Amino acid sequence: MEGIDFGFGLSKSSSVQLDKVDLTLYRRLEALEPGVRVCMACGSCTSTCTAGPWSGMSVRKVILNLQRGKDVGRMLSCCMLCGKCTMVCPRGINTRHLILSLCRIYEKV
Amino acid sequence: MRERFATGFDPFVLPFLIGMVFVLGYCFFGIFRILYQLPKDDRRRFLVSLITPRTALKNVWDIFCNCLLHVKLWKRNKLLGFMHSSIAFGWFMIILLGHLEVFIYCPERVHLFYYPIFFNYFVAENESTIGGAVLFFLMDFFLLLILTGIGLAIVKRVRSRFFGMRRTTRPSLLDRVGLYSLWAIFPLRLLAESFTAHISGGSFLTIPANWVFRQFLGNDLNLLPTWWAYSIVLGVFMVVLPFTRYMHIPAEMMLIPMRNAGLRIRHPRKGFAKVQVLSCPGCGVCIDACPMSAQKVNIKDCTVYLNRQIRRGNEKRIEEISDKCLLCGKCEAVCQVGVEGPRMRVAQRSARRYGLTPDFAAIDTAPLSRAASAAFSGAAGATGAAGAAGAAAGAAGVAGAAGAAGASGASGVAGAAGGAGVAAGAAGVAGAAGAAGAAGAAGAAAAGVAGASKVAFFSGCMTRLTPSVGKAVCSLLDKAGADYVWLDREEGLCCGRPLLTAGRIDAAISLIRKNEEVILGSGADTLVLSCPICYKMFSERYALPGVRVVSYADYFDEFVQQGRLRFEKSDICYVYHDPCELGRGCGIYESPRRLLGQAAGIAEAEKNREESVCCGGSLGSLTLDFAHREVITRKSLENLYSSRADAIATACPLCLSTFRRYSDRPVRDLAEILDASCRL
Amino acid sequence: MENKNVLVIGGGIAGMEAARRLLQLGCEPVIVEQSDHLGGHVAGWHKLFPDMMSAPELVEQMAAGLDGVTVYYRTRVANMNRLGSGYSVMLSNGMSLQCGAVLISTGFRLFDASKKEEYGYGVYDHVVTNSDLEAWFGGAPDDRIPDSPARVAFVHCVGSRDLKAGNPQCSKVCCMTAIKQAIEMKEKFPSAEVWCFYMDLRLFGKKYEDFYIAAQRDHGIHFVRGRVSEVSEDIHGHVVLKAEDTLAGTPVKLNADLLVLMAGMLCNDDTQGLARMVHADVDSDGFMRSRDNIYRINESNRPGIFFAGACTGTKTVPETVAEARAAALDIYNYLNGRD
Amino acid sequence: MIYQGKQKIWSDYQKELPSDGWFYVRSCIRQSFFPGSEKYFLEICRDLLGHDIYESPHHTTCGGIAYHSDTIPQETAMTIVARQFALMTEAGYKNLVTSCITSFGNYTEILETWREYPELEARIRENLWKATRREFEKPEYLAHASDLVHKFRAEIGERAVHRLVDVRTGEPLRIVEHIGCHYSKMFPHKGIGGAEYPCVLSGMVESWGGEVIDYPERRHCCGFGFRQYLVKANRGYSVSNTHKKFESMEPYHPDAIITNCPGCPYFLDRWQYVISEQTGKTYGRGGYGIPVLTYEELAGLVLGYDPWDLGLQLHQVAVEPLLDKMGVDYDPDAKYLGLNKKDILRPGLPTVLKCC
Repeated sequence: MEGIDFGFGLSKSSSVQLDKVDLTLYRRLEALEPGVRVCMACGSCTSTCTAGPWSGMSVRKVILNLQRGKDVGRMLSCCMLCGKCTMVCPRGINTRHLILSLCRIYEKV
Repeated sequence: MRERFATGFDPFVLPFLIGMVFVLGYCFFGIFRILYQLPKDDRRRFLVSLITPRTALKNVWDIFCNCLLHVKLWKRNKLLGFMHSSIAFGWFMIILLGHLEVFIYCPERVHLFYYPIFFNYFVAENESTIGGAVLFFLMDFFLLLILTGIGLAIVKRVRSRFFGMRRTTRPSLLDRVGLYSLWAIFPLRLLAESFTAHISGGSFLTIPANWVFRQFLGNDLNLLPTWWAYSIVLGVFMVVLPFTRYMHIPAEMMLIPMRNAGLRIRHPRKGFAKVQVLSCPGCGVCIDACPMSAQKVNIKDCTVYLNRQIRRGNEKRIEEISDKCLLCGKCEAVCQVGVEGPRMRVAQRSARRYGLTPDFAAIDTAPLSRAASAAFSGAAGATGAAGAAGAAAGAAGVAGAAGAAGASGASGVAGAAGGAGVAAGAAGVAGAAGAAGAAGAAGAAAAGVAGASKVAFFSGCMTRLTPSVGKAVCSLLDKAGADYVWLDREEGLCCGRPLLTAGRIDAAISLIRKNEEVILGSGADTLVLSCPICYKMFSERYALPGVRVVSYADYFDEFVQQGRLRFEKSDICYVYHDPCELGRGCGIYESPRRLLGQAAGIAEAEKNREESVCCGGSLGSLTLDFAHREVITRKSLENLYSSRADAIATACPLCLSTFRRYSDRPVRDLAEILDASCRL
Repeated sequence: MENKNVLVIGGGIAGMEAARRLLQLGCEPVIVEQSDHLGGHVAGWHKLFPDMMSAPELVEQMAAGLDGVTVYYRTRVANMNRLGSGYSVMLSNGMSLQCGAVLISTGFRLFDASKKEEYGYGVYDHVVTNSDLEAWFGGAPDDRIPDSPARVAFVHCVGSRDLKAGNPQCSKVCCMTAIKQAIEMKEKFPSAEVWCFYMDLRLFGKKYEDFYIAAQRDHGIHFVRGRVSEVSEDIHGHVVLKAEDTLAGTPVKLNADLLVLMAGMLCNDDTQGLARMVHADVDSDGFMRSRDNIYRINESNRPGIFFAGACTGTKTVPETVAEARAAALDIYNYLNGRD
Repeated sequence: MIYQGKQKIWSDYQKELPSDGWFYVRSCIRQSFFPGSEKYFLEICRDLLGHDIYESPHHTTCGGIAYHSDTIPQETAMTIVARQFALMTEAGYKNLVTSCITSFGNYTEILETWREYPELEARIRENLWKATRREFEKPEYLAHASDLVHKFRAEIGERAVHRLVDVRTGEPLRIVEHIGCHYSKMFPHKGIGGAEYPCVLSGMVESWGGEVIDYPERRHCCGFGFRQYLVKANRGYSVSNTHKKFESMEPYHPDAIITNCPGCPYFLDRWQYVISEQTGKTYGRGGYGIPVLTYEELAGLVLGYDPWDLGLQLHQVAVEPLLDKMGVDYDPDAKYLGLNKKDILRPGLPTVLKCC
C-alpha cells in the first residue's frame, strides 16, 4: 500500500509456525521416497557433497527445510547426483532418489 | 507334373491369404511409421546404409546368422540354439523350397502368394523324377527338422529347466494363441501333405504316413479339411502375430540394419526404440541374467518385462522398471536379439519432466584448473603459454617436440614452441603448452612415451570414499616417474555419468562442459581415471582435443610393457571382478588381468568378463534400496567365491566399497594390489 | 547339586566375576579362554570411567579371587551337546567336560575401523582407534600418534548406528569413552585442541554428565554436532576431516594431527557358532537373545545356558560385573533345582 | 490458562512493602511522553490516599538509558545512582520508589552487583565522595511506582468512580497488561508475581473490575529494546516486534493495554500508527487502535479524574472508545486544551488510523 516512507519497515518474521507450514511438498516426497523420514540429521551427506561448495547443497537441510516450509531450489540447483551422499548415509537413505523425486515434484514454496 | 486345378484356387487358401495380407500390410505400415518417426539425420543415415554395399552385405549376413541360424544362441545354449534355428531355418527353407518348386514347375503361378505354401495341394508331382525326389526329400527333411524343434519347444514350455533356464516369462493370452497356432502349423502341414501324398507325391515322411492313414481312414475325405486346418492356423498365426511376441521375427530384421547403420535410441518410445521393443522375443534369458533376480520381488523388473510393459503402455510399471535397473548391461550382453536394455531405460528416464533442473553455469572452474596447471613440474613454462586457453592455443605447437620426446625415450626433452622445457626428476618432461596439442598427444601415445606427458589423474567422486585407491594410483604414478597432478584431490566436479544415467541429459552435458574447462585449462595431455564410471563417461561423451583419456588399468599396463613398472608376484590368489562399467561398459577385460597376473595369482569366477555379476552398488539404479542391494551384493560375492580365491580384486571404487561391506574375504582394488607388490 | 561343574566360556571380566562368585557358592567353574590371558578387552584398557580406575589393576584384583578355578587358555569350545540335565562339552585342547550349566560370557568384538574406508584407518598415517589409543595410554608405543599433536579429532559412532557398516545399534559406551579419552589427551598435551564429532551425545550413566561438563569447562574440548563423512590426508600427512556442523548448518573441515575413531561394539563372531551348537537364539542385532530384556537378561531360551556381559548387547564394565554376579546366582539356583 | 497455577506462582513472588516513607525518583522520558502520569501518581498516592512520598528537585537520571545504549560504563551509572541514594539519605528516607522500569532494573542490578562485589560498592562510595562529597545508605526497600499502586489497589478500588466495566453491556473490560522487561525479567524475585506471570498490573485490573487477557506473545518485549530503536537502521526490527505482539493479541479484541514502563506505552501507542501506515491494518474496532494507558492514567480514570487532565490527549491512539465504554464524561472540545485552557493545537491526522 502507498504509505509514508519511515525509512524502515516491518521485517518478516524468521520464526516458523510449525503447525501452519505447508507440508504438501514434503508429503508428496514422503510418498515417493519414504526414506526421507529416517534422517537423523547427522550431516554426513552435506560434508561429503560434491556440489556443496558451489550451491550450499545439503540433503540434510533440504529435508529439514522442506519440513519447515522453506524453499530448497537453490540448494538443489548444483546437485550432480554423484551418489556420495547415498554412500555415506548411515541410515541407508536413497538420497539420489530423494533428490530426483523432489526435483520432479518441485514447486517453489 | 500336372496342376490339379485349372483355376489354381480353392477357398481354403482364404484364411492364409487374409493373414498374409494383414501381416504384410501391418509390417509395411509399421516400417513407414518407424522411418517417419526417426529423426531426420538418423533416417538419412539408415537409408544410406541400406544401399552401401558393405553394410548391406553385413545386414544380410547378420540376418541370416541371427534370425535364421541363431548363432548367438547356439554359442550360449546348444539345445536352445538347435530348437530355435531348426524352426526358423527349417521354416525359411520350406518357404524357399516352395517358391523354388513354383518357379520350376509352374512359373506362371508365381504371383500367387499361396501357391508355394499349398503347392502339394495344387500340383501333383511324382517323386520318381529326380527333381521331385530331391525337392520332396528336402521338404520332408526340413519339416522333420521343424517338428523336432517344435517338440523341443513343447518340452521347454513344460520343463524349462531341461534347457538350463531357471526362469522364463509367462506368455500372455494372445502369446498363447500365437504359440499354439505356431505349434499346430507344422503337424497340420504334415497331416495335409500326408493325406495328399498319394496324389501329389511325397518323401520319406509323408508317403509312409499316407500309407498308414489309408489303412483305416477314408483318405480323400480328410484331404480338404486338413488343408483347411493348415490354412486356418497359418492365418490365425499371422493375424495375431503383430500382437504377440512373435512380432520379433519381422522386427529383428529391421533392428539389425538399424543397428548396423549406427543408430542410437533418441526417443523413449518411437523409432529405434520401437523396433527394439518389438524385437524382444520375450525369451526371458535376461531374467536369469539380471542381478536383481536374486530376489523374487524384482524379477518382473528385467528387460523382457520392460519391453512387454512398453508394448502394453503401462506407464506406472514402465517407470518402476526403468528406475530400478542397475544399468549393469548384462541383459544386453546375453540378449540374443541385442535389445539395449540399459539404453532403453535411460531413454524412458530422460522423458520425465522435472520441476527443477540443475544449473551448473555459475560454477567457476578457473580455480580448479589453475591449481592443477600450477602443480605440474613444468608449470613455470606452461602457465605462461597455457593458462585456461592454453590447450587450444598450443594445439598446433609442439607436436614435433612431443614426437621427439617419444623418440628419445625417457630422457629430458626441451620444449620448443611453448618457450621453456623443463627436465624434472627422472623422467623427461616436455614442457610448454604445445604438448597439449592433439597431434602432440597422438604422437606421444603412438611413440609410447607416456612419461613425457603431463598426466592429470581424475579420481572421481567415489574414489574419495575409498581413499586407498587414490593413494595407490598416485604412488604408482610416482614410482613410474610420471609428471602428474591429482586433479580433483581437493575439490572436483562429478563426471556427469550419474546425471546421464538418471536421464537428465541436458544437465549432464552442461556438467561435462564444465569439466572440459577444468581439464583443458589444466594443460594436461593425458587424463588417467581410476573410476570406470568416469572413464566410460570421459571416453564416450567428452570433447577433449589433444587429451588422451585412459583408464589406469590400461595406463599401468603400458608402463609395464615399457618396463617402467615391475611387480613381484605375491602368493595371494585373487579373483578379478569385472566392474560393469569397465568390462561390459568399455570392453576392458584383459589389461587388469594382465596386471593382476604379474602382481599376484589370479583365478576366474564362474561368471566373468561379459557375464560378470553386478556388485549391486551401481549408481544406475535410482530406486533400489539398501536392503535389496545387499542381496544382490551377496549373490555377486557368491559368484566370486566360486573361484575359491583368497581374496577379491576389482578395479572400481564403487564395487570395492560395496563388496567390502559384506565380503568374508579381503577385497582390494587393483591399484592397491599393484602398489603393494610394486618393485622399484 | 548333581553336577557342580559350570563351564564359563570367555575369561573376560564377566567370566572372571561369575567364576569367582560360583566358586564362593560351592560350584566348580571352569573357564575356557581363547587368548593367553584373562580380562578380555578390559585387560588391554588403560583406565575406566567414571572413576579413572586402572583397568589392569581391576583385572588383577578380580583374578586374585580365582584360586581354585580351572582356566584353559588358548582354548575354544569345539563341540557342545545337551546330555541328560547338563551339557557334554568337547574343548579344542582335547579335554571333555560334563557340566551342569554353561555360562556364555564371550563379550564383544570391536568394529574393524578399516571397514569405514572413508576414515582411512590403516591407510593414513595418523588414524587410530579408541582401543589403539587406550593401549598407547597404557604404555604401548604407537608411531601413528605424533609427539606433540596440535589438533586431535575424535569421531564418534564408527561402525555404530550405521546401516552401511552393518550395525544400526548404538554402542552406548563410545560417547563416554570419547570424552574420557579426549580429556586424557588434553591432559597429556595441554596445548592441543581436541575436537569431538558426534551425532548425539548419549551420556546416560552416573557421573557421565560431569565428565561432559568437565570436558567443556575445564579442558575446552570442542564438540561439533556432525558426523564425519570423509577423511583425506594432506601433503604434510595431516588428516583432513570433512563434516557438517549441523547446528551451524555449515560444512566444516579440520586439519588434525591425529584422528581417533570410536569403534563400536559388535557381537563376537564365535558366539553365534556357540549359539548354533546349543540352539540358543541370536537376536536381530547379532547379539545373543535373552529370554527378555528386562527381567531375565541372564537366561537363554535353552535350559542351563546362561549369559553374562556383552554377549547379549553392549554393556559398561559395572553393568557387566553386576550381570556376572546375577548370572552366578541364577546358575547356582538352577543347579539346585530352584527357579 | 489455569488461573490457580498462576496464583500459585504469584504467591511465591510477593513483595513486602511499607506504605509510607518513600523517596520518589522520576523517569527521564515519561514526563514528555505521558506528562500526567507522574503528577497523578503523587496526586493519588500522596494527596488522595495520604501516604508519605517525597520527591527531591535535585534528583537526576539514573543513567539507565545510557547504560543500556552502551554509551556509559556501569561504574558511571552506579555513581549516578549512588548520588540518588545520597539524596534519599539526606532527605531522611529509607525507601526508594522509581517511576521508571529501566531505573528500577538499573537500581536493582546495581544493588545486586554490590551485594556480590562489596569492593565495587566501596569504590563507588569513594567515587561519589570524591565527586560530590556525599555519602549514602542503601535503600531498605526498593519499589517501582506500580508496586505501590498495586499495593494501594484496593484503596483505589473502594473510591472508584468508574469501574473497568463496559457500562453498556455490564461486561468487564478486556485489558492487556504489558510489563516492562526490566521490571522482573532480570531479577524475578524483585517483581510482584515473578518474571513469567507478573501480577503487578493484572492485580490492579482485576481489583478495578476488568478482565486480564492472556495471549501467546504476552511475555514479548514491546520492541523498544534501546539499540533496536535508537539506531534507525534497526527500527524495522523494533516495529516488527511490536507488530508480532499486536498480531498475537488481536483475536482477543482487547479494550485497552495497560503498561508500567516508560517505553512500552510509547511504542505500543506510536507503532500502531506506523503499522497502520505500512500495512493498512488497525487493531481496535471501527478503524481505531487499541488505547494504551499507563497504570497511573488508568487509576486516574477509575478515580474519576478528567481524561484531559490526565494527559490522554497526548496519546496517538484515541482513548475515546475506552472512555465511552467506561462511561467517563469528557468534553471532546476540551481535548486539545492544556493547562489553564491554553490551546495546545490539533495534531495532523493519520491516513489510516482513526483518531476521532
